[in-house]
Amino acid sequence: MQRIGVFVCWCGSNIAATVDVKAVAEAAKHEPGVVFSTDYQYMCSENGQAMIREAIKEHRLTGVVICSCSPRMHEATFRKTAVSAGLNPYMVEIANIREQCSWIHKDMAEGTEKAIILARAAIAKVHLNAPLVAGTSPVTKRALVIGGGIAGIQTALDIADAGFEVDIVEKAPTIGGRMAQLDKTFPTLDCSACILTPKMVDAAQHEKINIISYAELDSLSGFVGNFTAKIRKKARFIDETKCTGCGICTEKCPSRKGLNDFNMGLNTRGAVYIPFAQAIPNVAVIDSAQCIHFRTGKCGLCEKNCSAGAIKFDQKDEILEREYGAIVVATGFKPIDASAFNEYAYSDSPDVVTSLEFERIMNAAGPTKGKLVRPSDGKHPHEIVFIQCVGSRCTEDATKGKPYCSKICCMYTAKHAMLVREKYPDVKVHVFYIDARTPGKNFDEFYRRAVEQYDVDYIKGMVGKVSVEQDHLHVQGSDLINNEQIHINADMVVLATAIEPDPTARALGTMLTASMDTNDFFTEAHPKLRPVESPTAGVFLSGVAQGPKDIPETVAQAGAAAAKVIGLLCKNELTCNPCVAHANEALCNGCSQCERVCPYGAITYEDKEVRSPEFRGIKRIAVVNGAICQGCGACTVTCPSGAMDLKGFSNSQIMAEVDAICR
Amino acid sequence: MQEMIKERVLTLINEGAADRVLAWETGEFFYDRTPKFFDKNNVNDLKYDSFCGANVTKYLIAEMPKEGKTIVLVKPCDSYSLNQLCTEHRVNREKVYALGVGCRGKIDVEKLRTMGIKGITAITEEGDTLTVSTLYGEKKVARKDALLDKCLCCKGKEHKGVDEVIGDSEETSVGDKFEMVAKLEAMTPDERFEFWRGELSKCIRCNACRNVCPACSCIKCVFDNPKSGVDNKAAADDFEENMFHIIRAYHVAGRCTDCGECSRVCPQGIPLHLLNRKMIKDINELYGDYQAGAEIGQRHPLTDYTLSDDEPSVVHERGGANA
Amino acid sequence: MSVNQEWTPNIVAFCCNWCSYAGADLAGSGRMNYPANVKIIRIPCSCRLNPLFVLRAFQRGADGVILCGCHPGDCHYSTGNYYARRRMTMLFSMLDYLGIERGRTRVEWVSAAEGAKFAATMNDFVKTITDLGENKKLEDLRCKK
Amino acid sequence: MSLTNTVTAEDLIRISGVDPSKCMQCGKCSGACPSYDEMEYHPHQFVAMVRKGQIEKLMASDAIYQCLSCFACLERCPRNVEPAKLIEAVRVAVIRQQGMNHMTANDIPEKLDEKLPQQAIVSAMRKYSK
Repeated sequence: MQRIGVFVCWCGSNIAATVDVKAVAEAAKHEPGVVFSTDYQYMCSENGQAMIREAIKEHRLTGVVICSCSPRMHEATFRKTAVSAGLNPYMVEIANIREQCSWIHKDMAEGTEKAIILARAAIAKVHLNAPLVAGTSPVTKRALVIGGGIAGIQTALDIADAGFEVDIVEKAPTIGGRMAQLDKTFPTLDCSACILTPKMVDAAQHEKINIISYAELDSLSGFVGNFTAKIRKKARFIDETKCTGCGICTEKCPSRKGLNDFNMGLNTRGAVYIPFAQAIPNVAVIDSAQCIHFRTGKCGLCEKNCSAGAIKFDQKDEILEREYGAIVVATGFKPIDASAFNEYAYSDSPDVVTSLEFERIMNAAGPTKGKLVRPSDGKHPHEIVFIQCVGSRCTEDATKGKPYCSKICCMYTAKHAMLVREKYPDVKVHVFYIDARTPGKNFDEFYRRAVEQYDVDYIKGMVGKVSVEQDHLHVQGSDLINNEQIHINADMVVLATAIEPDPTARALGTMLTASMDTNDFFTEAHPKLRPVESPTAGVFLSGVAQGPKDIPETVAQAGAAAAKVIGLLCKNELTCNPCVAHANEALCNGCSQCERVCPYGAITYEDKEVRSPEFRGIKRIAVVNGAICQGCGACTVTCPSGAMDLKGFSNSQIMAEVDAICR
Repeated sequence: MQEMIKERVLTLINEGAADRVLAWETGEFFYDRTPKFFDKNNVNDLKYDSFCGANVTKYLIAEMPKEGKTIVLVKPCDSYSLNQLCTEHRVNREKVYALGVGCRGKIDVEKLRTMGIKGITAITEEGDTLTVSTLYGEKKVARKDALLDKCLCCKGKEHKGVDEVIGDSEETSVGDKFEMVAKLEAMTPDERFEFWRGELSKCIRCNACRNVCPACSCIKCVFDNPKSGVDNKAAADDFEENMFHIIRAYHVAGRCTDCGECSRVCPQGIPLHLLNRKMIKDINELYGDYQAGAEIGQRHPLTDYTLSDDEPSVVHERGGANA
Repeated sequence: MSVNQEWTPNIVAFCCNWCSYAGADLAGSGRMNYPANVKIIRIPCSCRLNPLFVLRAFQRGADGVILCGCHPGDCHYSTGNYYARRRMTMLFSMLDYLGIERGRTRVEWVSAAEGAKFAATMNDFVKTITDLGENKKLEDLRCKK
Repeated sequence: MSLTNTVTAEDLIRISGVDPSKCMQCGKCSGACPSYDEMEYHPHQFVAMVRKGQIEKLMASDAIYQCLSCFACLERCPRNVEPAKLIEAVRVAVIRQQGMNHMTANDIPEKLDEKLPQQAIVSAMRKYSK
């Protein structure tokens, strides 16, 4: 039998005005197991807590019931009080007689009666409480960053600078990501490569950073602090340790028809290639689907010409198994496929390009060496139309496009317009926009410069149709300010296509059991207060994987995610939530139903020897990993035999509360 | 067919593919067929005929700790129960050789009795006709009129996931299996309450339904566990009669293959399958057609969800007039 | 409960810790009134509500049982309320099938910000149960005093 | 809606099934409109004016008959607002106020060409029965 103390708080007049606290304390005295009951003005005050501590010692209390405000308010306070008096913190129960009683009822008799019932329920529950001890689990002091774009690189650098090992897994042959494809960056117009490539080099040279390029996460097990990842390092058919990146193979390769992904398919590359000059690692890769040797068994020119002997046609995918304490998702984005918007003739004319394609055209290292020419005939364009919000801000029920604002398009379109006017003052530039969204430091000034200084023709309205005519594109759109429909004969049309999460994100989310929204962006643990953490413990978010953002925001978030990771990796061990599920071995059938509903993958099965009146021998039994379990209780209800129960909210505890209320 | 089965079983055992067989033997009366394990020494006593209505798959659970492999004879409908038991890891499929046996519906002697045929001494069948020998002479009965209720909503002639099939099967279902459920749904709540009070008050808590049910396979049932808060050995009042059957139906919801054994064995003739079938009908209507045990490894509807599931208030909204 | 006094319903409300319990607290902070015969039991998640608890409450004389949880999509444990939704649908359907009045059970999604919705829901539920009258079909007479 | 009462925005919303509040005034509908220059009010203005309750102006405007019912605006709208349906609703409202000089339902089946979108036929018919 427990020895229970009941403490009824007045909360000044907050409770005492509508609840007769003395009557509650008196009624509690008559409940079984209650050896002490009292009331006080402010239980949470230092004096009130001292009173609780003394009573615990004096009356050798084994359980404490506080009738006070919501447990969401002071449960932690009173648990600490109990601990300081030598009682297990989980032997404290709160009866919420303020928010859920005194504050909602006006009648004293009614309020008092309900408060007594709530106190009884808490007493009934505490009778069945058992001391709980939070377990601990060790922390592997290494982080995994998935994605080697600017988000991943920055996160890795910050974590590594704090002294922890970091692995970057990048699915492409080189790190750098989307930022490496950009020409200039807004709002400063400094060259993207000039600010990114030093960071790439820093990452490559950092002794704590290990770049695993051309690789993807194959599977993941474990939990916060203790993940085990299997990483598939795809065969690049090049010995990375030997390749010097001299590029001779890429020149000798006779198969020239592969589309150059880095240049958004605007030109071609060989079957063996280095994505771009500053690639890291600066190592070639062979596209086996394109390579003549892989298709016919002949050729092998690259092998013959490689003085380093780095070509390895027999290389196989390799699986690396590594352990991590934390995982950062930095999988980034891709532009949506513009061909769904056939009103803009993207599929019909090479002169209709997406902004990222335009970025490559304007880039000195791009397919045109930075010279602005029409893709169709290589001629200099005289009039360019930019269309914003292509596929952004559509409704959920629209047949195509995304419901969100892609956030970066207004600014990069202003940048493109400005760059064109700067380099080629003879080119007329029109921008169709719905709203020019420029919240950001120096962003609106930048946009205004495009309008005022560079005379870019901003038209508030949208293009309804682009039609391909003999030697130009006919653009028909509305000008809402002038209330007219306008027709422009343009040489090029640039579509500011929406961005969407990288297509690998969804599968990754499933693998990490990290939740995602309907657009496949990773969900943050709290949209305001925990924006860089996933609800899954130990998984953190960096960059556009979480939602559209520009480079400065991405870098800021990357740093924030790194700080969270460092905070985790600093710890030698993690304290677990003790209110977790556990299976009664004698009752468990091993039927696997609990495993199916567990959102965290906390349940596994073991064959164990069991000796109970009903069963003797070896049987399959559910085992809950207390470090992963978050205590939702989904398993307890799905369990047919009642073997699965939840500590702190056990079947018998909840039923005791029900009984006390329905008495 | 019985002889072919015996021969095949013997061959399998002699070849070392299995060690024993789970099938039926004759019980106290000539038409009783009781589950039994045979080895090669007594396999000759194995019976398989039109009286083998019982579903024997549940007996495999206790067999699992034993060494070796067990052959189990399964009718098409039994194969669903076997798969469900494997899904729930109660039976290890690798330790079982599932031998499908042909079935054209099983005979319910009780039905003959309710036709007024008394003093039955033997039953022979030829085609679609049964010849019932009684103390008072012979009677001819159409086979379809003497089938078990569960055969009237047969799950089809296909064995699901068995290793081998001997003999042909026929589908014997007549009409819509949800007809009676729909009829109850159409009643007013008070009429339904009266109907179920009338039925459930007959319950004597013999636990036959629980013991025969392949889904009720817990090592220790909640009703036997004093800590579960619902334990009781006998129904002391109306509520407990209700409670037992509600909880039982709920526990098997999504896992029940609708094998109909609960109603078959109920000594009081309570149509227990109507509770399970209601759950099945709801699942089909709300979460899409689902047949428990159709294959191994299925995720049953109550351990699954979609983002757009109906709200529980759908129960209140359906058939609004009877609210 | 005595028969002589004017009968008032007894209602058990199971609230998930993260949304609805906080919503109930908010109703209190906003001093929004709802009848005192609603008693709240805190559970970690709506998926912790075992149908046995609902039956137990009716057995012990509750006249109505309501479950409140996070809105679908907002579950703290990401999927709990989806399971709860199916389980309660099946349970309510079963009770309805046995002829128990449909109004005695309810599920309502109440977020931590919806104090007003919590109070309104409870007021409405109490009214429904008051109109239905005492729970006679599912009570255990032995438990009555 | 009775014949004598004034037409309200709610009436048009009910007839058309269009929710003008979904519109973000991007103007893509008007950018796509082939009759733009003929129309006094343009597709995006129909949506905006219905939202503001300026129904009488729309009903008095010839724009409702200059609309070709080509549905380009409806097709291109990124937010599924479907301005064409709203314009059609204004036409319907006008016709209903004019009395019953339109075709009856029984006249329709034999004139129906399966290849034409049904809504285009109906709206064209209303238009020419001015």
